[in-house]
Amino acid sequence: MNSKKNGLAPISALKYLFKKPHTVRYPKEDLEVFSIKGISPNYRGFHTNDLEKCIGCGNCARVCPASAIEMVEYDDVEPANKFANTMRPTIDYGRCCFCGQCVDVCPTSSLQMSRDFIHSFHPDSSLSPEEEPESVVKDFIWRPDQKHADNPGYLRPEGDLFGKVIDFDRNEPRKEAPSERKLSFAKFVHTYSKEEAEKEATRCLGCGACVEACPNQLHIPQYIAAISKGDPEESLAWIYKRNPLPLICGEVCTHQCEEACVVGIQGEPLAIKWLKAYSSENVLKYQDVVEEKKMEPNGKKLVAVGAGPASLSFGYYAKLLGYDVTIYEAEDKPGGAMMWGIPKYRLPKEELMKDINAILDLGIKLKTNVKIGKDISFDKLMKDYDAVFVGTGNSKPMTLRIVGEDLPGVMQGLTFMKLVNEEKTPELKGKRVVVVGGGNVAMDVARSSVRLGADVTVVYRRRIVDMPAALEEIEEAQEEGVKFVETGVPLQIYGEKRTEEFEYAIASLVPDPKGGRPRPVVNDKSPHMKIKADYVVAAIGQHPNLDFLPEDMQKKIGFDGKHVPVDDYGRTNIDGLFFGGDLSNRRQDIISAIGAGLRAAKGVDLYLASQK
Amino acid sequence: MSQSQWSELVNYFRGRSMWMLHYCTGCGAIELPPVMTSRWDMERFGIIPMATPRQADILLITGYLSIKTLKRVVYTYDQMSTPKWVLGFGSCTINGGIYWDSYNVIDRLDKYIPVDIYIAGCMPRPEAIMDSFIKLREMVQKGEAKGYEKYTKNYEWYKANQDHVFGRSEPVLRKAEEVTKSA
Amino acid sequence: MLKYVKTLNSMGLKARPLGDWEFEVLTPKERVAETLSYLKGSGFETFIHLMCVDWIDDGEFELVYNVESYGEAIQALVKTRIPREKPSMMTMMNLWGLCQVYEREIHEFFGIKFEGNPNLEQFFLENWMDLPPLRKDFDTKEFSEELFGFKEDESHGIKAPERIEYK
Amino acid sequence: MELRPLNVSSTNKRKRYELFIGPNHPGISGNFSYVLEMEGHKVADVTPDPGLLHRGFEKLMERRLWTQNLALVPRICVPEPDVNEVAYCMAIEHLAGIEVPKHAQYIRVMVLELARIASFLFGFGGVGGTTGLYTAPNWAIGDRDYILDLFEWLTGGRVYHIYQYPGGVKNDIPDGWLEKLSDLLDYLESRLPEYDNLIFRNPIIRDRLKKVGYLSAEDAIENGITGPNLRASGVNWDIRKTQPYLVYDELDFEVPITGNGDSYARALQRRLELEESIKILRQCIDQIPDGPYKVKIPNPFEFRVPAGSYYSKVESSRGEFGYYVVSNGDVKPYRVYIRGPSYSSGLYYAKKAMNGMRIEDVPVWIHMMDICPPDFDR
Repeated sequence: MNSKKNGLAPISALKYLFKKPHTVRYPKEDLEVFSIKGISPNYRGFHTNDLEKCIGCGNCARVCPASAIEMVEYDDVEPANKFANTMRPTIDYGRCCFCGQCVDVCPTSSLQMSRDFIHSFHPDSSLSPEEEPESVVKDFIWRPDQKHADNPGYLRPEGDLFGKVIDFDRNEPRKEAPSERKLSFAKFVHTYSKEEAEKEATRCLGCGACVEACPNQLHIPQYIAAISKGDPEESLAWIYKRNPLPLICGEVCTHQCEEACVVGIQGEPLAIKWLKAYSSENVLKYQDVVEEKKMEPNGKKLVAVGAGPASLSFGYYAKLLGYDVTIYEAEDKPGGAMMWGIPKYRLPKEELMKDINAILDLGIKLKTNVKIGKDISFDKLMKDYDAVFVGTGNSKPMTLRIVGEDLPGVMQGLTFMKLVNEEKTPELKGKRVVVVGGGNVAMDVARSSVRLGADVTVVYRRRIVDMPAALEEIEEAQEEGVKFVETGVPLQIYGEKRTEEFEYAIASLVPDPKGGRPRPVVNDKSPHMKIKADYVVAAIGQHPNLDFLPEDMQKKIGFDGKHVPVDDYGRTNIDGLFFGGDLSNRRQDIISAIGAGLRAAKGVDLYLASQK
Repeated sequence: MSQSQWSELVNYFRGRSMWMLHYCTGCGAIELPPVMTSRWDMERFGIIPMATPRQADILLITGYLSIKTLKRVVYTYDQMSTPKWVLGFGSCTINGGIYWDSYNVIDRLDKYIPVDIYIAGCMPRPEAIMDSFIKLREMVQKGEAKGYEKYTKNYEWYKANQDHVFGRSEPVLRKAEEVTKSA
Repeated sequence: MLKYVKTLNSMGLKARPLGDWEFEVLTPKERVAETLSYLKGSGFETFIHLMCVDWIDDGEFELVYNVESYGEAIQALVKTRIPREKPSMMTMMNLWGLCQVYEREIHEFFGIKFEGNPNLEQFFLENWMDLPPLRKDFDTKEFSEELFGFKEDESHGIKAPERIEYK
Repeated sequence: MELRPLNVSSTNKRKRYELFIGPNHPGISGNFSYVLEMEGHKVADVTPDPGLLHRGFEKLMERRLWTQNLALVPRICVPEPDVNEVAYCMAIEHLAGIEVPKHAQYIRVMVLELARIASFLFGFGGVGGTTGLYTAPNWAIGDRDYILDLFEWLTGGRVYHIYQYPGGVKNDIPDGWLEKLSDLLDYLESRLPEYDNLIFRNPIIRDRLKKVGYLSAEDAIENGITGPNLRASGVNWDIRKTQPYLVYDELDFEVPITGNGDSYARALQRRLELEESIKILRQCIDQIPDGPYKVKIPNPFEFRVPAGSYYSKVESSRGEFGYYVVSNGDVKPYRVYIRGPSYSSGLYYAKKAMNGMRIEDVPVWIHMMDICPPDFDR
């Protein structure tokens, strides 16, 4: 480039006078380079938050690199669903760096950014300088709402799951094909391998929405984080803090936590249950990793009636507190409903015993084949021990109360499952089995019968969506060839010597005015149907059996035939008598029973401390 | 012409020619060249950069202030002749911004010098900057921006805060006795 | 690159490739000068950086010298570990004058003394009296809250000024 | 090296005095200070005084999650923030073994090259600013704003884009963006002759810049000078060519070497490289393949980078920008070291280069070396 000495060169600058000026004469005019007037359509400006969609999970607050977001409790908002809370993000624009990471991580897409960005503040000059910093900071702290929502900027729409930093796709554990698994009682779900488990665990955001949903408030984020670190031992130690039956819960828990999982709002929730199964299966000896400090024995003796999950959990935590615990069990093996009610394809007996033995190894005395009320009177227990815990669960099945119920071939769900687990069922190959009910027991009965070669129909009073059984159980049963009859109300069982035909009516569903599940109503117009049935199994629920308790005691604790009222610590009206498990729980599942046992152990401790 | 009319007239012209000090204290300064030059052209408002503090009216604190810079900013502010105004740019001057936990960046500017206008943003866009200039002009013309009077009236308080940062004579955290040992 | 790795290994040092154009050499503290001058002699003429890692659990500082050969387009990271207690290291200023500023910076941020470096005064910080800030045991959040935090009672013993009323 | 005869004779026993260039000085390129010891109008000694922008990034990054740091890193070099994001992400990707899709790599190259052009234009402004030619900043910085518009459209941020993410970029190119980019490149190309006439053919600028701050190839290598400054001294070294990262090996471009080693060569070097960047961008527009713009990585709270250490580097408009990242397998980095390209020139070589320089040449030298204080202050 040579520089020509050209005296006229400066004059060429005159041509710029006639060009369109490129100055943007703000505020008279605005930028006009994008598809809309003003700044770019995806600009990261002030936040907007759909307060009705927000669930208050706090992920935005945790991901904020400037720690500008604080979750604040508000009373003018409604929780978005039954697991949500009323915390909402409040943003300090004296910290915010407008990076948009909070928007990327928001699991509900409620938090977004707008194109509004102008806000300036002039502190009141009459304020004394001490007060000024506070007043300035306060002016820049807002709760984002829909104020800027009509000017949307940087956002992650609900459909754009890829753009978010959350992984929405669940890694299901490998399962055998339905045609394979219905041939035997072998476990058909393959627990995660290390890679699978770590991959699934890294989907966890660690927000802890699941903790509140869990009936026993396990340390879920902590144990999942430990798995993603590649440390199943640490994970198990976290689980053991509130749950001494990790493998059992890993296989058969009702996983309320997964319903609350925030990843599940737009995608699939984490497989929290299978992750728990992973860490407990990958630790050979629990005692090696669970370094619970056991207190010195304090010489007090406790007794638990029934060796189900509630009593085992009670025994474990009471033992840790230094008590001497004895468990009485009427059957020859511990485990209660877990032993006799759950089929082997869901929970192999060796896995069950692994958990139970780990508890019993602590030095808890187990006396099997002892029926309270028959072999030992309950009064004697009350006298001999410092406190008594009853966790016998529901053992009295509910009956259909229809004609023909006493025919041979009609069975109760739990009785049937006990036969299955003892491998003493009658020959079912080619037989037609009708299962009445829609709970988990009904599914167990149906799927066990399938495995025994029967042709199974499930008759339920309401629709499939109303069934209390876990959704995946229903789906798997359908895959295995179980037929479902919706809104079928049993009417009569026909047969000469044994069951031959089963008659039911198709009911119409009437919505419940109280907002519960719809009620099936049978009237004259309802069509009646008949199907052939060799066996009818009624799995419509159970009631507790407290016959071993003296009558006056039953009355005193307020037992109404279904339920024993207790306080948070399992205490009843009688000093030293504690109840737990299905007897007193709102939810009838294992994890609630474990929780009841844990709380009762604490309650016993408080009670005995107050006795001194 | 009465006294108040006279000061009104003075304020009017003050608001029409505000010279800002050309001092890039932080990263917000990267938005100043576009504002000063042809695209946004703030000379339209009578604002031009000025190299010396003596002739400047506006001190722009463009973002975070490290301890070292704060010292120079305080010198500079003291050198500027009244009336003088301070604009705090972006999150960092309000509550520490993304450097809220940094060991070398102050959190709140108004502990050390009075600020007339704060602008939200990290960093503020040219539009936001000009918006606040217009706001400042209005305030000046109305005679409302009086941060400098506050500074002189409460000089001791501001000075004490400044000395708290500059005049450290012992370690801030306890553990520091090791330092003397190892160094 | 492999030939350098081989030669360095035969010198009794641990060398291995890290990427396509990057290899690391682990040397004891005493042999850093030897390694670096060998590398400089074989074409690694540009000094890219010197940095330090505080391995507090091992009780050691790790110094990383990064040198580059423009001729062969490879980069060598020479790593050495020195004890964390009373840390000191010899200066490499005689190889690259540039080391002077890097060593001064590390002295400031980690408290490592470089023997032979004439100027180890404070560089980036002013009037610093706490632990060197990049050490792992220095808590920057606590420091920030202590020094810059806003406390309700911030009067320094000065009588709170009266509210000033402006019209 | 004595480049201009000085009228001040050495026997003149003038007293030495100190002169502060910066932090509050129009001649300095940011918040940074040189304390010059002057003998008349000749510099006798230089003491750099950095740390005015020290924010303790390396400490702050140890306290934050791997991806949270993406909001911090662009703040390290303000005029060209994207190199930080890319270099940091590349280090993470190497350690974690993440393969970035081709589409995303092309986007990254485009972002880097656009940022380079923006930075060069900013530099042109510096040429004018230090020599009193105020038309240059008015033109160059005004043109740079059009690039910022494109960035704003692509990323949602004008200056801090926070657009890169380990495994790719945060969102795909919006519709119509490439056409707009193509238009912008046409515009910039049409402007280049005007810049030549204004700056590089301007006899005053040439006289002010030529023979100021001569730097030989040996000195440049010895003193760790990188980037355009190194090439202006005649060393053929560009990381994009010699150790290609991203998809630079699939693109056809040349690395101009001016080789005179003075300030004018350094300014011209940038002007020529700008042309190459336009060429690269045009190829990217044509060649960019379809595909996903990122691969999914675990969410920020559970994103763990396997233990190890890696030095990743990117050729920025100022030279080699390097990130030395150490991980111990946790959710936070164990240590991140940032090697800014201005470190060696601004803090060490300045001392040698300015010795004997006349005071009016000091700002010229600073701006032509493109010393950017935030990248060494960190």
